[in-house]
Amino acid sequence: MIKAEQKPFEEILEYLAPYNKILLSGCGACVTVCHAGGEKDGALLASALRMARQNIGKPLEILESTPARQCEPEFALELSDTIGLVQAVLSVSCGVGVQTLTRHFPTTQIYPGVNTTFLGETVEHGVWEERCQACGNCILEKTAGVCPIARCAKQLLNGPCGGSSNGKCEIKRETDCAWQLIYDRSKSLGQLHRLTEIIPAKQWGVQSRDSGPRRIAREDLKV
Amino acid sequence: MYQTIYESKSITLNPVVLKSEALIIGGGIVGMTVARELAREGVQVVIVEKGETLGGGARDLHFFYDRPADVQKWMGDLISTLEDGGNIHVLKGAKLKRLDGQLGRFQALIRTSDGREKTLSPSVVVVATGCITRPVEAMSDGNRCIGSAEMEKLLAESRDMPLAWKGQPVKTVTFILDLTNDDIKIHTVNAIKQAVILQEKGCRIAVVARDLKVSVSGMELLYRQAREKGVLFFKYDDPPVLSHTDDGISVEVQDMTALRKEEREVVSLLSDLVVIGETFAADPETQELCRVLKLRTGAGGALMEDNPQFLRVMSNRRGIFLAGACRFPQVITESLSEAHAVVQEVRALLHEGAYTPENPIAEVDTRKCAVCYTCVRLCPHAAIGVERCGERNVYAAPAEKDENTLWQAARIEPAACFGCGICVAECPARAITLYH
Amino acid sequence: MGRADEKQPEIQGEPMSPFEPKIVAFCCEQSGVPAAEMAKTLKLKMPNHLELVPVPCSGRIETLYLLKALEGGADGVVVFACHEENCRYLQGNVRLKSRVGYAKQIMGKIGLEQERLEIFHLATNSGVKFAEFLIQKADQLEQLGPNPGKIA
Amino acid sequence: MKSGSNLEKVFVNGNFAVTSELGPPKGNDVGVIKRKVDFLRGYVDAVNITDNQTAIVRMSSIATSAFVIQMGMEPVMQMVTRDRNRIAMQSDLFGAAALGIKNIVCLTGDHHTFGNQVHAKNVHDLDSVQLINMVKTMRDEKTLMGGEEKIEGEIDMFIGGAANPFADPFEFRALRTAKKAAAGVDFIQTQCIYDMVRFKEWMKMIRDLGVHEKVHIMAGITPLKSAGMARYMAKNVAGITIPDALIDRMAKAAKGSEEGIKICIEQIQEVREIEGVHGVHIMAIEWEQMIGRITEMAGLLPRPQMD
Repeated sequence: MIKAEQKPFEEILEYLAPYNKILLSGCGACVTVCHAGGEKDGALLASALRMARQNIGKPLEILESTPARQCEPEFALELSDTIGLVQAVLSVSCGVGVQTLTRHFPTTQIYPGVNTTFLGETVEHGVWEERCQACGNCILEKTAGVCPIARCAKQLLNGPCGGSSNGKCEIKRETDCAWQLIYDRSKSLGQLHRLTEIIPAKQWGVQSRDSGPRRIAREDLKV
Repeated sequence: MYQTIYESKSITLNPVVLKSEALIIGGGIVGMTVARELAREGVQVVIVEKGETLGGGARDLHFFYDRPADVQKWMGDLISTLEDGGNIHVLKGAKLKRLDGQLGRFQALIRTSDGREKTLSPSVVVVATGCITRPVEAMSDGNRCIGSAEMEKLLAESRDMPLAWKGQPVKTVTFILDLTNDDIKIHTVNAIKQAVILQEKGCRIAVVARDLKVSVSGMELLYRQAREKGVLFFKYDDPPVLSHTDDGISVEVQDMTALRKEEREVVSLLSDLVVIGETFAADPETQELCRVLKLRTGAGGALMEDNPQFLRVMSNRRGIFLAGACRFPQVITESLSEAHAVVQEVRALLHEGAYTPENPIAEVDTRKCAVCYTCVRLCPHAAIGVERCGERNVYAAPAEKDENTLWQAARIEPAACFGCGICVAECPARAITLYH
Repeated sequence: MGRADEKQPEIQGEPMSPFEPKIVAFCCEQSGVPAAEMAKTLKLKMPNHLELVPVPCSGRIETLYLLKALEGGADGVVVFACHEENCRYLQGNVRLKSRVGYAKQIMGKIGLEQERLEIFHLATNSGVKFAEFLIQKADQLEQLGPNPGKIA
Repeated sequence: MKSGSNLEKVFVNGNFAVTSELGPPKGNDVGVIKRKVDFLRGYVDAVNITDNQTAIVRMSSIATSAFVIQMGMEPVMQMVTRDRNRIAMQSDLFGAAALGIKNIVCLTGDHHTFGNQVHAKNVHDLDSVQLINMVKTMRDEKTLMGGEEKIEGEIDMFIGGAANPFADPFEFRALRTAKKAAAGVDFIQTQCIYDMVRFKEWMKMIRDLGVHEKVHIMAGITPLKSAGMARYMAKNVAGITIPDALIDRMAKAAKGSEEGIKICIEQIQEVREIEGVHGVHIMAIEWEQMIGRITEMAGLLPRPQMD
C-alpha cells in the first residue's frame, strides 16, 4: 500500500497562516493503515494545530472529516457541503487524494498534510519499507521476486555494486542489499544460473513515468 | 471526549457454550494429573504427547524427597488409571499443529507421527510440556563425574546393596550445585534427598553449593536431618575446582565459614564420585508451540503466565492454562500443586457449561475498520482476529451496511476480551469502542 | 498548610496570582483509582481544580485524549499508571509510555512545556503519594502559568 | 586490434601492463593535471581519468583526458552511469572518440550521497554491465544502442570494467565479472587488494569460469600511507577488507609510509605470479609522486614502447 508520513509541523503551520477556518480531511484507506492520516492521526494533528494557533493568539477553527477513500470521486464529493464552510482544506491523504479534491473543488486551496513516501510493506508493526516504484514494467520474475529498481540505491539490474557488505547497503547500513537478497533467494530456489543472464537496459520510456503521467483506460469498463 | 472512556451503551453479551472437553499438551506427570482429575469430573480429555511414552521428565526420578514411595511405581499407577478411564484419550507421537478460534470455539489440529490429522474442539487447553535437561560437562572425560539423574538411577539399582559405580564401590560422594540454573530449587532438593539415602548406605557425603534453596514444603526438615546425619555442606563464591587423583576426584572449595576472606582455607574433598546437577532449559519446541497458541514467552524462551499477581496458571489467553516445568523447572511437589490449581480453574470455567463475557468489552465498528491489523498485533490476549466473509475481500463500506453482511474487518471475541482498551487507543481509524 | 501565604513575600508587592491550575488526572483502575479513593478517605489535601478520569488500564488512554485534555482547558495532564512490568493487561503501561512520548513530541512543536504531561507510576495503596504528587504538580504548573494552548 | 590504444597493444604483446589513476582538478586549473601527468609519464602504460569520483564534482573526465593526450600520455577515460542517461553517454562517447580517447572504463559510480551534491537526482538509466554492452555495440556494430542507427565514424574503444572481489555476496563476484565479460569488456581493474587470500580465491573462480582467457585482469593496488589510514579504510569503506596482520605490520613499522610502499611492492610481485593476472592498476590517491618509485622497485620499468 501507499505509505506516508506527516509533514513537518512548522511547514503546515506556515501555509495555514492566512486562514482561520479550515477542513482537515483524512482518508480511511492507505494512510489510516500507516498511521499517517486516518481519523486518529488527523484528529491529533487538528488538536495540535488548534493549540499551536491559540498559543500565538490566532485561533484556528478546524472541521474534521475522514472519507473512506479520498481518491474516489464519490467519497471526495461527500465533502462538498463542509468545504463550502471553510477557507481551505488540509488533506492528510496521499498526494492522490489531495489531487482528487483539487480536481473537484477548483476554487478551494487544498494543502497536503503528509509527504507521500513510497509503496511499501509492513515489516513489523510501526515499520514500513519501500518495495515498489511503480515503474510500469515489472521485472520481478527475472530477479527472484526482489525488486532492484525499488530496493537498490543504484537500481542495478545485473548484480551488486562494490558497496554490498555483509548483506547490507553501504548507503544506509540498516538497508538490506537488494542483490544479496536476490542472490540468497535464487540460491534457495535453485536458480543461481539465472543470475548469469544479462538483463538488458530497462525500457524506461515505454511504461514508466519518464514518458509522462501514465493512464490506464479499460474500454470495456467505461460506462 | 476523554471523559467518556467507556461508552455507556450496553451490548448484549451472549454466553458461549463450553462443552466439557479439554486438550492437554504434554503427557508428563502434570498433564496426566490434570487429565485424571478432570476425567473424574466427567470432562472428556485428550492428551497429546509428542513422544511415544508417557511420563516426561519424571521418568528420570525414582525417589520423592518427601515420601518413601517409588516415583516410577507411583507414575505407573497414574498411567494405568488413565488407560482405565473412558474419558481420557491419549495420542502418542502427536503434536498440536494449529489452534484456531477463541474460548468456546477452539479448533485444534493434531498431527500424529504417522501423518494422520485429527481435529478437536476443546473448551480449554492445558499446556504442560515440561522442560529439557542438558548434562553439565564439568570434566571433559566424564570419568567419575555424573549427573543427578544418573545418581538417581544408581540408587534405584542398588536399593539395599552398597553403592557401586562401574563395578567399583563408592564410599565418598560430593554434590556440586548451582553451576547452572542458579535460581531453581531442584538441584538442592535432589542433592539432599540423594545425600540422605547415600548416608544411610554408609557413604560420606559433601554438598557444595552457592546457595541452598529449601523453600519447598518439608525441605527444611530434610536439610536438618541431613546435617544431623553428618552430611557436610560447603558454600562457595568461586566455583569449586575439580581434578582427578589416582583413585577419585578432588573437589577443591574455599571454606567460607571464616568471615575474613584472608583466613579462608581451601578444603579438598576427595571423592569417589562427583554429582553435578544438570542444566534445565526451556524446550526449544516451546517457541513453535507459542506461535501456534499465541502465548507469551519469558526469560530463556519458557512459557510465561498472564500476570504473576493473579493466577500463575493462567496464560495470556482465556481458556488456555499453563502448569509445571514449561513455566520454570520445578520439583514434583510444586508441579503437582500447579496441576491441582489448573484443575480448579478449569472446573470453575466449565462449571456452568457456558461462559458469559463480562464488561467492559471492546467492539469494532466494521464500517470504519481499515483492516490494518494494528489491534490484532497489539492485543495482549490474542482476542482479535480478522473476520472474512467467505472468499470476499472487501473494505468496510462507509455509510450503508447491510446488517447481515460480514465485511472483512477486525473482530474482537467478547469471550476472549479482557477489556483493557489497548486496541481502542491504538486504532488509527478510531473504529473500536469500549462498552460498559 | 498556608502554602499561598508562604509564597506571598516572594511576589513582593504584586497582587497574589489568581491562577489556580487545572489538572486532568487519568487514573488506571488497577492502581490510580484505588489510590485516589484512599487519598479521599484520608482527606489528604489535593488541588482544587482536579478532574479525575478513570480508565480500565492506562493502555486505554489515547494520545489524542492527552492532547484533548490540554486543548479542552487543562493546564496539566497526569496519568496514574501501574508500575512497569506490573500491568494487569501486560502491555498497557508500556503502550502508554510510548504514547506519552509521542504526545510530548507534539507538545514540543506546539510550544507547550513538557512538564504539562507526566506519567506517575504507583500502587493501589499509594494514596499519600497520589496526593503529594498532585500538589507538587499543581505547584509546578502554577509556576509555569496557564496552558497557552487551551481553548476555553 | 579493437582500439589500437597503447594499453591494448601492451596486452596483445603479452606484456604485464601498468596503469594508474589521476583525479581531475576541482575546477578548471589545468596545472593540476600537468603536475600529476609529470609524476606519471613514462612509468605507466595509461592513466585512468576518474569521473567525478566519490561523487565530488571535478573537471569532466573527457576534458581531462583530452588534456592528458596533449600532455603526451594515454588516458583511460572513466565513465559512470550515475550522472548521465544513455543519450548523454553516447553523445559523450562520440566526442571522446573524436578527441582521440581510446580507452574507457565503464562504471556505475559511487552513490551521489557520498559526494558534495547530495541533493542531486541520480540517473542510473543503465548499469555498468549495460554500459559496457552499449560501448561494444557502438564499436563493433557501429550503431547506437538498441538501434539500427549507424554511427558516422568509428568508436574505437578498448573497453574496461571494474570488479570488487572483496564485497558481498562473494560467490556472486566472479559471476558478475563473467557477466561483464559476456557484455563485451576487454579488461578489468579490481578494487584495491589487501586480502590476498580472498583475491586468489576470486581469481580461481575467474579461471574456473574461463573469464581470464577473454579478459585481461589488472590487480588493483593502493599503497597504504599509515596504520591509521588502513584502520579507517577497513572500518569505513564498504567492500574493502584489510587483514589485521597487515594493519599490525603498518603499526609496528618505524615509518608507516615506507612500510606501505614496501607492502605495495610485495603485493605487485605476488599478484604477478597469479595465473590470469595481466597487469596492475596502481591507485596512489593524492600520492602520484610515488608511482615512479613503486614501479621501479617492483621491476616494472622500463615500460615497453609500442609502435
